[in-house]
Amino acid sequence: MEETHHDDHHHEELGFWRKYVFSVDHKVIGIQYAITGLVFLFFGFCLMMLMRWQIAYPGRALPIIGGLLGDTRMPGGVMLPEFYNQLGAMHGTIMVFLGVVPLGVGGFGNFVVPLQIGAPDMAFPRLNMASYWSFLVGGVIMCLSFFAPGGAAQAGWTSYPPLSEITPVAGQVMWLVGMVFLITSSLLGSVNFIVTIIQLRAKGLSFMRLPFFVWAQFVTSFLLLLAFPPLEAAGFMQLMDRLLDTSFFLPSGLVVSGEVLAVSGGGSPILWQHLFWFLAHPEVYVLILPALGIVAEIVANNTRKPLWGYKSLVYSVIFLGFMSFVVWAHHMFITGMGTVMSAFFQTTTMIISIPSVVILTVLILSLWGGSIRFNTPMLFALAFLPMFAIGGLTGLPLGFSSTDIHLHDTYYVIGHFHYVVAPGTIFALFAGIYYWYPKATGRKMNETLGKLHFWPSFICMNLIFFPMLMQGLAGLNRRMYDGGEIYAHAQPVIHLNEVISIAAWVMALAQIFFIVNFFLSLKTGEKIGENPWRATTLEWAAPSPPPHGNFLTEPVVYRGPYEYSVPGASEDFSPQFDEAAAPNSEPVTA
Amino acid sequence: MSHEQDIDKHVRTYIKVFGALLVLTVVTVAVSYLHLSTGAAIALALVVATVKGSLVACYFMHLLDERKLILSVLLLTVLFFFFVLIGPWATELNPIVL
Amino acid sequence: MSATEIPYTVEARPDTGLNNVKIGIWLFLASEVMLFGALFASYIMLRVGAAEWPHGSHYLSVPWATLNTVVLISSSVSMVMAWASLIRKDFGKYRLYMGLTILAAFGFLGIKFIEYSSKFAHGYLPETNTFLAIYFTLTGLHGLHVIGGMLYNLYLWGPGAKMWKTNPQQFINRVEVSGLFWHFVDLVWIFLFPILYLL
Amino acid sequence: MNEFLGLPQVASAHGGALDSLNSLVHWMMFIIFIGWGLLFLYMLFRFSAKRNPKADYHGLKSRASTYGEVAVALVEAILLIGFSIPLWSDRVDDFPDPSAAVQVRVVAEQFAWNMHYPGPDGTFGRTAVDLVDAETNPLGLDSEDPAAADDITTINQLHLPVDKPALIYVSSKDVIHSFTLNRMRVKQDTIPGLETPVWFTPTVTTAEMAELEGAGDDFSYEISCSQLCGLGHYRMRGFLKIHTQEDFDTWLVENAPSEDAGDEDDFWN
Ligand code: HEA
Ligand code: HEA
Ligand code: CUA
Ligand SMILES: [Cu+2]
Repeated sequence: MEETHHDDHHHEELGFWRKYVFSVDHKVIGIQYAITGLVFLFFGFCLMMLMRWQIAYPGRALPIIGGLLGDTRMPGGVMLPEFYNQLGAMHGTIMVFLGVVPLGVGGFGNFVVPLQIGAPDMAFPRLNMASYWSFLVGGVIMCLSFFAPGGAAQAGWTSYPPLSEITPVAGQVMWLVGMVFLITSSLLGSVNFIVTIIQLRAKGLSFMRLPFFVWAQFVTSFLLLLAFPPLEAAGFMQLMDRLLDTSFFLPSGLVVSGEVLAVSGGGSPILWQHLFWFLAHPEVYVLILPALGIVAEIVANNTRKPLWGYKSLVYSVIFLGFMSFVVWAHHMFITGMGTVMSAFFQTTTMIISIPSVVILTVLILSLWGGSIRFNTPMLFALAFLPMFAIGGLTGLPLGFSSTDIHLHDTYYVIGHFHYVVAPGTIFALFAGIYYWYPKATGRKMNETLGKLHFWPSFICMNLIFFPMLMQGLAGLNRRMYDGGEIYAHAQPVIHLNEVISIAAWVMALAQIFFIVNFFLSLKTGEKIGENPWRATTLEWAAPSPPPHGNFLTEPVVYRGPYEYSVPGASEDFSPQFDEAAAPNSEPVTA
Repeated sequence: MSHEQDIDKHVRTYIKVFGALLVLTVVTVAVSYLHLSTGAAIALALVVATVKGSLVACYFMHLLDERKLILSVLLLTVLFFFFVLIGPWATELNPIVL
Repeated sequence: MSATEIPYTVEARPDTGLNNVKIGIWLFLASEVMLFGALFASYIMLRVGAAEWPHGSHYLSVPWATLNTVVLISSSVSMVMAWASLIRKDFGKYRLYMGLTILAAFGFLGIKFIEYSSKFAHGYLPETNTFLAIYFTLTGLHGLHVIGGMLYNLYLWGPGAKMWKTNPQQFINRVEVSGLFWHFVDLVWIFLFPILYLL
Repeated sequence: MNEFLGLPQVASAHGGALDSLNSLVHWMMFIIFIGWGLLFLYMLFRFSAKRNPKADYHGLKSRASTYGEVAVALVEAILLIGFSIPLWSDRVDDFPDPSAAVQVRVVAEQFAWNMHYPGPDGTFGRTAVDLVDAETNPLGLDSEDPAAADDITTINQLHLPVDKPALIYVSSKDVIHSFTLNRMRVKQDTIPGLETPVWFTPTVTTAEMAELEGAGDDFSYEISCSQLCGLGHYRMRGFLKIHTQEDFDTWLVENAPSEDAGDEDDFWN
């Protein structure tokens, strides 16, 4: 699969292109992934801000920007419903597949995992490069679909047929083709991660000494590896439906705008949903696990004490990964499920919430007895905890099929998962950026700007998503072009639309602090050495930024990942790689 | 992994497995001309295919003496394979009916 | 490319007993199992949901497919023999068996081509009904795998074989990995054959 | 006890039980969140580097949290086995006897709800897709079929009597919609190619609810579509009127298809 002739002689002469663009160095690829992911994230954010205008002020012309978007989208500045649907579908797709996953797995995973396990690189560096480029191609195809005839995909990020098969062809086909590229990218990446973690661990780094972040990536990679292929299969089938007129997902006897649809029929729309959610439920854990990993690292580092239950954390995350393959149909309760199957999926859904409870419990109780430093990464990591708690807890009434009757496809669902992904995952990713930025660049990000970024973001996130839960309880449906204003039952909560939208725009302003900080710190950030956070894991043994090949001497691991404040040690941290740092203690276990 | 000494033994096994696969192929085709009931035909064909598949996996792909690590990954995969195979079907079999 | 040597590319890591590529290919095959698993699941869903489901032989030719099964099984044997020949350090035999494997792959594709053409000639297209749709999808995807495996084998037979001189162990690893993929393709066919043609 | 959720006033027999479960779950969530949240805030205060300059390697000694985890699991199990599964079973297994219920077919299309009542004979007339005419016969009702003669069809207007089980067969002509009666706590995806039964017993007439809400005459129960179904998803709105039994009977008579009038007019009532 992967070759290893290494021409040591040419090493110094790598040109610009090989070094920064077509690089096979995991750190460069990681940074490429992260930056691309951030750009897509920002793009997805912009799409959403446009939607929020229409939701808050249905039918009102959007000044300036509206006029620029053209008559097929916003004639006279007023958004068309088809454009709204495109924005919705693409916001969801971009955020999930082009923003958070590439940032969390492609970015942090690539950059941090080999460093944390003391490896010189990923096991298959060229596959790694292929994975990035496949992702980029897929992402660009997706985004270009806005310029396709008829516009981008407009059947939601879930692309349910038959709707997705009767909307304009070009956008949906580009969505599907883009998806195939993204899936290929994920498969290449996940094979690479698993092999790397199994094979390239440094001497002494047993599985139970792995930093939790590595565990999270390990489980995540299995989810990607085994859950994505079914969506790939489904994607092929939908492509065939669209391009070769098959009827995998089209039943017989469809009548669209008064005309009988000319297809052979006999297919099943539900089949798509099964295959989609077979991926997409594990996918939501793909969104959250790297985030949990980041938070665990930062919490341990900034409480200056070991995580309180490392082992339960590890077992929970493995169990969570396994269970995530058997809950998918909780997204489909309302499609018409009998008691047996709904009981089955409700039960698995409740079971899967238990490891999440354990993980959160461990993370929270790890604070006990700590000496907490409130720096920017820690603020984001701490905020993650209650935000994920709200998101996770609101999953429970959705997980009971009987309460899901009222809540399904309302803004309650939107509120639920945004609490997990936005103030949850996105905060964790911000925390990770602030935390590992010094390793990647040799400079720290500015603390003041960091705090100016954190507080408004934290407040606005809650102003955005908490009202959505209230709207959902009132019964306001999601994917409403006019924000639901024609419905009487929406009236008691309709005024919240404006509150939410304004909070979303204010949050955009808060991101300016981040963007400025991100670029400014490259030049002006405080220069730091190897280990600015006085941390224990292996990445801090490498120079900042680490050279190609990572470590100056091959690291050896002497102890567990979070040996902070070991009694009898001279410092309050005893790095894994430092033999002399502490009396050789056993890793703490719970 | 395999050494020259035991490779001869392996090769003999390969030939035997080859024979068995050919015989089983003939069996499935022959059975399909018997016009069994659909259920029986499916069951029989799947059993034969599973036997053939296992022969390929165990002998040609050397799963019999593969490392535990790989076997456990495959076990996991097989489990999930059955989830995706059976889950949608089971749900289809349990619709809301009057 | 750089000073970075990735450990365990050729030799096995002592505690896992495996080299990187070996784990890599098995993980890849695991994902392939899920890919075909989803298609088999679709087959089941379409079949149980169908008002009537044609017997495979109504549209398809069982004799051709039986022949193809034999061809593919034989190629699996010659593939494993090619690998065994390398272990015996008999490069000539390797060339022979690998050559046979590639020929068999050509044969398989040729027969598939004949089958496809006759379907098209009768106007049996993917759009005709869901049986044909899933038939073309499954065999088409399988055919792509055959092509992929065949191309890699061609490489190992021709230009790639140079490595036998420079790094025999890595070359054996590659043949083994390619073999694993090839046997998997065979294995998939072993299931496709009864499911599509005989039931 | 349920008000704190801001759920809309319920108007069906089974809705109360669903709401109670909903609020039980939310109570549990609040308790967990407040409990952990207070502890969390306390720890942030108590163990800040300022107040606790030296961290304790061993951290929390108590394992009491395990009890908390077990308790959460138990409560979930009780809510699941004791409430959710039986409530679901009540929805999908215990259908009322069709003869004792008002039966209606609801056929969704982009972007309207077609209602089809069997009429006095209690049998739905045959429908076929090739008879569909977007303007005159959206349901594709076969006028040759004797059972179709007395069938009543309406668009976007569902009429039902109070306190009598309503048995509704939902289906779709084109894409997936979701038939949602907010105050009845009914939601069912309409899957093209399938006909799925749902049932409920309305307990509050439209007039009574208008009074309860102080909403006046323009109050109406609504039908909304919850599943994205295209451009007009947001305006796929229908109306549900719950009559007293007498009013409903009158409505049936008034809307019965007249012998002589052409089919055309009847579909546009
Ligand atoms: C990262 C993403 C993520 C995560 C982690 C989860 C986690 C969970 N989700 Fe969610 N979900 C989504 C993303 C996510 N979900 C998305 C994107 C959708 C919608 C897709 C669409 O339709 O478009 C969705 C939809 C969705 C549905 C379908 C709803 C519907 O369409 O009707 C359901 C139903 O069961 C569900 C359930 C759950 C459950 C039970 C969990 C559980 O795993 C949660 C377990 C966690 C806890 C129980 C919290 C524990 C809390 C504590 C211990 C307290 C600590 C307290 C303090 C710190 C104060 N989710
Ligand atoms: C990971 C997933 C994710 C994330 C993070 C978000 C983030 C946000 N989402 Fe989204 N959303 C979805 C996934 C996500 N969403 C999905 C799957 C849907 C369903 C789609 C469908 O119906 O099909 C949806 C739908 C959805 C809707 C419902 C639309 C409808 O039903 O009609 C709304 C409404 O307000 C919304 C709002 C928001 C808001 C305000 C944020 C905010 O939290 C955004 C916050 C973003 C940032 C803070 C980004 C900051 C980034 C930068 C500043 C980059 C800096 C750049 C450089 C340095 C280069 N989302
Ligand atoms: Cu119909 Cu949404
Ligand atoms: Cu889910």
